[in-house]
Amino acid sequence: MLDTPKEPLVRVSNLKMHFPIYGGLLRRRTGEVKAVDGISFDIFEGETLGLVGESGCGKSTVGRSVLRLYEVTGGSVTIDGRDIAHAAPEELRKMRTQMQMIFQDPQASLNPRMKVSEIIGEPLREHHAGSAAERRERVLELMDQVGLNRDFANRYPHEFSGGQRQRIGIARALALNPKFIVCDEPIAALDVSIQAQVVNLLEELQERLGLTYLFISHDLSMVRHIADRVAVMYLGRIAELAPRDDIYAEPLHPYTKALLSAVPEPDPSVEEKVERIILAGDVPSPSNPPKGCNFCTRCPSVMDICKRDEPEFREVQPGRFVACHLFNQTT
Amino acid sequence: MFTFTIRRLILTVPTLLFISFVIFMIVKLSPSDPTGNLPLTIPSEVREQIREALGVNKPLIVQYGLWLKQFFWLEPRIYLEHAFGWDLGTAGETRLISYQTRSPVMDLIMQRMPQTLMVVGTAYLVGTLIALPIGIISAYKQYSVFDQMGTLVSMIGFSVPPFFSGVLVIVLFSVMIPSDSYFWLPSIYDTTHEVTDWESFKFQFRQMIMPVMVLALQITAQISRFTRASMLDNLNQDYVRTARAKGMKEKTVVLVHVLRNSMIPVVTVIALGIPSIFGGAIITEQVFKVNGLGQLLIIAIQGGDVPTVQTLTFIFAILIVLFNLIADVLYGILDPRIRYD
Amino acid sequence: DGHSGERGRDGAVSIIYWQAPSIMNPFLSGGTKDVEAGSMVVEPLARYSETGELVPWLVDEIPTTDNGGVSEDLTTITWKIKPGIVWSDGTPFTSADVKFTADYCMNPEGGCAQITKFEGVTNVEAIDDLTVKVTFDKPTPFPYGPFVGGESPILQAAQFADCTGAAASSCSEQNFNPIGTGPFKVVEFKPNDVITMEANENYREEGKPAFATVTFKGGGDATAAGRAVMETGEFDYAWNLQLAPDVIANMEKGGKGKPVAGFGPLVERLMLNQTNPSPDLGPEERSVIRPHPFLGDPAVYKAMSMAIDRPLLVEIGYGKAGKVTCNWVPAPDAFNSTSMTCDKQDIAGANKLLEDAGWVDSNGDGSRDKDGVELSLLYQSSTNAVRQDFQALIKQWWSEIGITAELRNVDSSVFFGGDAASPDTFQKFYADVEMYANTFNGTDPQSYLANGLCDKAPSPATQWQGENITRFCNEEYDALHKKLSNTAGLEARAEIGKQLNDLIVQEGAIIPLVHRGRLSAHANSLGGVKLNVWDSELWNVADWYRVK
Amino acid sequence: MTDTTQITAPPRNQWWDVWDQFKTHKGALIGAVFFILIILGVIFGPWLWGVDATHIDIRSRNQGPSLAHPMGTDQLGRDTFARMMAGGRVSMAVGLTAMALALGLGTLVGVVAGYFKKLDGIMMRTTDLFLALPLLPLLLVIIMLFRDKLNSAFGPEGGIFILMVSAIGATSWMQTARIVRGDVLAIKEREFVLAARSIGTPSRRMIIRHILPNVLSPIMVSATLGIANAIITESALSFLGLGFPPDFPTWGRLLFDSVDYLQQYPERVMWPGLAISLTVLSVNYMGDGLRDALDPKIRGR
Amino acid sequence: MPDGPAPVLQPVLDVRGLKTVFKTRSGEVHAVNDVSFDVRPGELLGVVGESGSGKSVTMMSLIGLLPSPPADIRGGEVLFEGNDLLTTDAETLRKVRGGRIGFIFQDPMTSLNPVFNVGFQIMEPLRRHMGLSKADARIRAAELLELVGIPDAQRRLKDYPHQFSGGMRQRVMIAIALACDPKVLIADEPTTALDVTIQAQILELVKDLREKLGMAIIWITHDLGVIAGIADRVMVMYGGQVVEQAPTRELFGNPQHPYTRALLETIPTVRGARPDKLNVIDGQPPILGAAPTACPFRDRCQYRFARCDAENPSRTPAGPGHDAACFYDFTAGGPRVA
Ligand SMILES: Nc1ncnc2c1ncn2[C@@H]1O[C@H](COP(=O)(O)OP(=O)(O)OP(=O)(O)O)[C@@H](O)[C@H]1O
Ligand SMILES: Nc1ncnc2c1ncn2[C@@H]1O[C@H](COP(=O)(O)OP(=O)(O)OP(=O)(O)O)[C@@H](O)[C@H]1O
Ligand SMILES: [Mg+2]
Ligand SMILES: [Mg+2]
Ligand code: NI
Repeated sequence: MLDTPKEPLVRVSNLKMHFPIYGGLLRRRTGEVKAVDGISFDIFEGETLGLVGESGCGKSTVGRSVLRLYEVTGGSVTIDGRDIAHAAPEELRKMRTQMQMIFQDPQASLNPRMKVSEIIGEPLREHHAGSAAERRERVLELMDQVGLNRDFANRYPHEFSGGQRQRIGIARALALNPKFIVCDEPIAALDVSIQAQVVNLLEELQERLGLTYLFISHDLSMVRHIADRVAVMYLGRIAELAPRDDIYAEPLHPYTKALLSAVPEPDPSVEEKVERIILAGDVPSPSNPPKGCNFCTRCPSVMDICKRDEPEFREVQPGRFVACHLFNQTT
Repeated sequence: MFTFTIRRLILTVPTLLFISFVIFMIVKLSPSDPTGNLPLTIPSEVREQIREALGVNKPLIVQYGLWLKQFFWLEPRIYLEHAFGWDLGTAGETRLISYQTRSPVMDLIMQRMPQTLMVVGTAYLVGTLIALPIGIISAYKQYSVFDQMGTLVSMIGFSVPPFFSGVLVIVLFSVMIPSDSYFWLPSIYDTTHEVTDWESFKFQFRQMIMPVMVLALQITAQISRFTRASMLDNLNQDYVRTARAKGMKEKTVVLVHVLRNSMIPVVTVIALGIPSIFGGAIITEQVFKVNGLGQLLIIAIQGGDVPTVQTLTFIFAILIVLFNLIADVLYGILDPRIRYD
Repeated sequence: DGHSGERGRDGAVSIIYWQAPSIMNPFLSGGTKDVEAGSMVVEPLARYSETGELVPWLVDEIPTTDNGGVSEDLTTITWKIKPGIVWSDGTPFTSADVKFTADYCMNPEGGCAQITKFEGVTNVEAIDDLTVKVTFDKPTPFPYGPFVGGESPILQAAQFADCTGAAASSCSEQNFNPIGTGPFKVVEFKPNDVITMEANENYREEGKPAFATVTFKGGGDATAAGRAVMETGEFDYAWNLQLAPDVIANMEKGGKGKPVAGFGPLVERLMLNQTNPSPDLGPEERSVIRPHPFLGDPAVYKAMSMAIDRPLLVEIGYGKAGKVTCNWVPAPDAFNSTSMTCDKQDIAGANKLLEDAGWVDSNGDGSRDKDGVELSLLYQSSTNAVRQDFQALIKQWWSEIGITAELRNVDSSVFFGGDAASPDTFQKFYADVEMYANTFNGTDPQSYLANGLCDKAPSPATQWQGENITRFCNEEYDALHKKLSNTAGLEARAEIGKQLNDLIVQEGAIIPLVHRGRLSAHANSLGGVKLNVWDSELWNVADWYRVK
Repeated sequence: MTDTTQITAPPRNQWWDVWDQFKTHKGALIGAVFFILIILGVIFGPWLWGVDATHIDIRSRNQGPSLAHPMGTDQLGRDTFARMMAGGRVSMAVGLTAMALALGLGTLVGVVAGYFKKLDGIMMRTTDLFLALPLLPLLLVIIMLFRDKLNSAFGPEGGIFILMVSAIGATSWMQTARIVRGDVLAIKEREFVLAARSIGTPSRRMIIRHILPNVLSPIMVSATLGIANAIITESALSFLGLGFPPDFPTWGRLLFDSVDYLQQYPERVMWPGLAISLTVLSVNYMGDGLRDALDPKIRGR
Repeated sequence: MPDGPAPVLQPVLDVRGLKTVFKTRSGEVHAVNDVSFDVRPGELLGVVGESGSGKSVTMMSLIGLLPSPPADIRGGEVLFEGNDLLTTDAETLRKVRGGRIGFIFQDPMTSLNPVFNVGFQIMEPLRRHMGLSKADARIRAAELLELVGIPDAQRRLKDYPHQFSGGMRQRVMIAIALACDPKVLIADEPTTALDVTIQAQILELVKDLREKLGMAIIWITHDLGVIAGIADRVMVMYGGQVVEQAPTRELFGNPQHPYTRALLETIPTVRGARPDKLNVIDGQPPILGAAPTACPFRDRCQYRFARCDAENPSRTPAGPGHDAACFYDFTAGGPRVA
């Protein structure tokens, strides 16, 4: 899929999302959770960008900000040439047909009191796409597309298994023929044996419909499977962004290295040989990030400069971006 | 925690001012009249004169302002003078005077406080003490016979109005039982009784039994239900399994691990219930002639005694706000997870 | 058996009033409960006995024209105080105290509730230490208003000196604990709750009172009070048990005490509006414009009265504490007219009366009509269980004679509250018929009978003040009343009084229903109780004793 | 990639599941049966029984239970059975309407406060304010205040009914508001709401379609408690002399009136006492059952 | 860990024919069906299986932690130190729990009591089972915290659970489980809720501790990667049954049950080759409504044949220390001949 056209469909630059914290005598704003603190990336049409990182590093926040489910603090997001971050409400509502989201928890993301057909049909109804009969037809079509038996249309979400529920979520996302879908950990809540079904379905749909994905996950092995390029986040920033094969073969950022090495290998013979980089300590709080480089508190190759200056996020090799002082010299 | 408390305290001031205004307007607008209960033999000109003398006819805002001043500025100073023997220059000023008794409202309230605290407070205590074990056992043995009975009794307790249960026990224990019997109980509470020795203590105990139990029945009903629910919530928590996995005795598991957690909401509910006991016991006070704050309020309402109604209601409001705050602070203290700052 | 002996020999007595006294100074309250509680401590110069006669109390004799106490022109009365009376604090009781009391109540800023007692008084003069002369502005054939009866006792000048005028209300110490000449003095007064009293060691009569202490409990309800005396025996005396007769009867079975009844002039009656209360009229006209569309027709009001079964009303509502009456003024006996009877219900007669007068149900809607006027009326009363029972019964009887009634009841504090802004007061009388009870103080009905005078009718011009609630207006009546106010001598006065009474009833302004008595109860062991409805019930508490 | 597994249950309304679950709760079922019987009794009873509750038959007063008067008669000879049914109509109507009012208000405030962050502060302060008002005293004052105005507008019965219902309703919505707000806050964070938002659903539809159906169970539970509460409050007000007028039967009034006759005619106290207790009990048990039935976690089990 | 020829030791814990049923409103749930296994001292037994396969229920049945009702243990025996834990009295069982057998639960966020400080919670079993004084228990608790790698242990004893991060809480749980030097440690998905980097820290810790303390460990997980890293022996569960059991290497190298095989094939890795398409296991896990009369995996099995529908396969040896419950013989490439 390297032959994708070089025109990015999604362009995120210096996106910031800070959640205020209130405190003190008068409930003044006393600080903020810098959930996303200045990140930039592009996603090209038809490609899948994987976004990985530890829990709480801000992945979901990125995904939601990109679709403007949050009012962003700063930066801009353009999708298909239109500015999402600053669009007026009605305009935004129209643009929503272009971009959709698949959620982490298939149970939680479906309204337990609505029938499957209602759930999938909701976006259609919301955007007045066709008559009731046409909508119904489209819903059934979508159900076929994601591999759900048409007979299930009148059931409620709780009558389904996790994998099936996730398919309902996918069908809903597809309903309006979007170009761009944010998948926020669509497989994290699923059992191993079902994860693969969903990932395969996503890939198949991408091929068929030419979709563009932002695929958020903490499961590095799944991301490796599905993504074309991978961005690694740490504490609200992108540590490293590179094409998939590069990053898995030769991670540059110390955090990426540690992360990859920590993934256990389901094969004892390989597992034995894996050299683990065990990070010490816990992730700092995003409301009070360390000075300088975010990662300096846990970094095995920390230098003095890391505790002072924030490293710049820049291209160190063609297509490979890293934010680390170790790569200051290399250009 | 400290700043939280301070902040909440500061926030209560405008709330209370607003409440006082609302109460004032409601009370003031009510059509009852301080001369309404006088005999018909008193002609209307005389009534008008009495009203004039009471200051009923002044403009509302003037009356409210005066009330504010008397309540917030004069009365506190008078109490300080009493307590410390200072002279704060209150001598010449008119205090908040009740229409009916022509005496300072605050003195009336102070006079009633002991009765109310004694009976209603004891009832609350007794009710809580009965409720907790019932709640705990019902939850631990959910759906057991004990639980079912507990549920039934507490629901009946909740649904039987005290004007009925009160009279019922009076008929049973004061009327049907001859008054020289050991089990006879007085039907009318003697508010002048003072406990000085064992005999007088026994009398006090006997005269408190019925009002206290009638009130406690209601309190027990509510608190035991709440305790049960809270215990049930906690009994299914993972940490209970952990405690069992550590090999702790059942007693420890329930009475240390579960109880402590369950008590957090219960304690706050108990704290929140305290202000309501002052006003909520009106009916029981009425039935047993425990002339406490509730009876004072009722008489004042019936007699169109605006200053008393206004002041009492406002004091209830202060109590509610205060105990709300206490409940919140208590929550913060009991539950280490809650940090208000 | 305890009639005599030393003071305080019988220990404690306990009294329960289900309405709690809120003040001990009758001048500031006027509520019966307060007056009666006060009467144990402060006393008037003369009282009414249980038979309604005047008896000297702090004086040696009742001043009359015969003994020269009342001047020939009926404008002054001179009281001679019994020598040697002292206040409970030991200081002598003098005419200065009496004069002070008059000044105290007549001070316009004091809001005195008993000011009517001093009506017409121009001057009170202390002639000497033991003589007081009261001067009226006009001849007053019945000059026993001031200083007579429980409502008008004497306050101690020394104690209340600083409490006159606007300061009256702020003297709570004095108002709660007045110094008096009565048999008891206050130890502790808890307003609206309980009064503890002890025997006055300076009381003028040797060996009285028999009781050393009194507990005067207030609060609760009549049922509980009655029960406490008659069933549980916790209290010795319970006041005013307004309870259903069968409840009282059942309590009496408790065997601990017995009810006693006494009859004053209190009458439960129907007031018939003489003006038109139609809501179609404006507020300035409603209940002002005469006449009423149909209540002026003798056939109608006579039939309404005939349809009522008064004995049944008595039985259901008051039992021992009620009697059938056809009179507005049924007591004292001398004033009780015997010219009318009404103790038989006569539905057939009533129907016939209406029929003959041309009232027929021409449109079949259940109510008789004539010339397009329907006999349908609004019947209001204050909210009270017995009154609502009466309303229901009377409504049913009236329906049997083709008069439909719509019932309405108004909370008593509003109904009797006199708020000029409320449409629901009994004075405004925005209804055709209303029911309540009224009475008068003392034994002379002159001012009570004035409630039928034309110029006493409430109207917008008088801010709806005035006691002629029915707006009855009859020249003959006004003239007769004028004559009364210039006539002295009981017999002559009684004759005129009866004429006035008959006139107002026969002209259809009032339908009397029940002559209501006061029912109180005392323990079997309490002796000396003489229920007095003309004065404070506790008037002779000094004579009470414990039956051994 | 087709799912071959068949879930054989036929498609059905979710209320059937609620009902299924509800059925298994014995207490709730008995409660519901009683409640429905009581409701049917007070609605159709007077109609079937045919004796007017206000009809005075003075000759047969103070009678014990008999065939003609299954519950005896009162001091005016009115049929207690008829009065119980008439009173039940009022009590039930007060209970249901006051509950509906409290529920409506509480839900509205709760949903608005929970959903619109901007309004949360002011809404919740208002709620706190109401919570801080001493209710019983105020209720008494309010009733004194408005009773006669409404009486004149709607007639004595209609006026006091409106007053009762609105006074009880207006002073008991706060708990519901708090609970609902809490739940709305939680539901707002649930992903399906985010999902709806990502589709572009506007707030109004969001509330109606997604939020409200999901806060149904706390609302239903508040509802059952509300009925009981209103019935009890009405009887307490009757006792304090501020409820319906004495000639207007309600259970609270009947109970209060008969307390004086406790010794002579104990059955007179029993009927209304039993009716109130039974209603409250059945409603409470129903509430228990409903809570279980509406909770998908329990229902799923 | 190398799983070379282990010295044949007596098992410390021997489970035979365990059967657990839940009675629910909608009928019975046969969560554990005839499960047998054992662990030897110093051995780490990995247990894998998809969600709902009965892993947790099995372990909790062992030491009587399932609330009854709804749980009902229908049969089997659990031999530990000469006692059958299923039939022994409550007091003995309590002594075993926490004292001789330690337990770590799945969710570190809720398994600690939020209102007691961590010190109290660690000291509780110490005082109860080892009879230590308060002061001694405190010293020991601090040691334990240090052992599980929490710095500044002495001070942190006073902290409450919410003041710890998820990883640290899990370490506290481990400290509690280890408090009384148990002979057997049962860890129920202790790292599932954690991040890979933290998971790596904890795995490292457990390896260390096992060497130091020499206890038997039962490690439940659904992550085959974790198993590969630490287990000596693996037991695979499916539908409330043990379907395969083998030394780790043997299992990964030579899986003998179609479920194990499918599982191994579905898992992508971060290292090595990247397949174009992931393999999937179609279908749904079985509904455990009744005692099984046929192979629970048959609906999803590509090797299914007639016998699978008629009979529930029992575990048959498939190599040294290796057994599998399947009628299909993968070495032979056809149905096993009885
Ligand atoms: N609405 C919010 N208000 C305040 N803080 C928030 C909010 N949403 C997220 N955060 C904080 O922002 C940070 C990033 O959260 P986010 O949900 O984006 O993480 P994540 O990488 O998706 O984690 P996970 O893998 O657990 O889903 C966290 O510290 C979280 O606590
Ligand atoms: N209290 C209970 N009542 C009824 N069924 C239960 C109960 N607890 C567990 N089960 C059922 O028992 C079966 C086994 O559950 P168990 O928790 O052991 O699975 P697990 O293998 O630990 O899964 P996971 O990986 O999700 O933890 C499941 O089907 C579950 O639904
Ligand atoms: Mg996330
Ligand atoms: Mg598990
Ligand atoms: Ni995972």
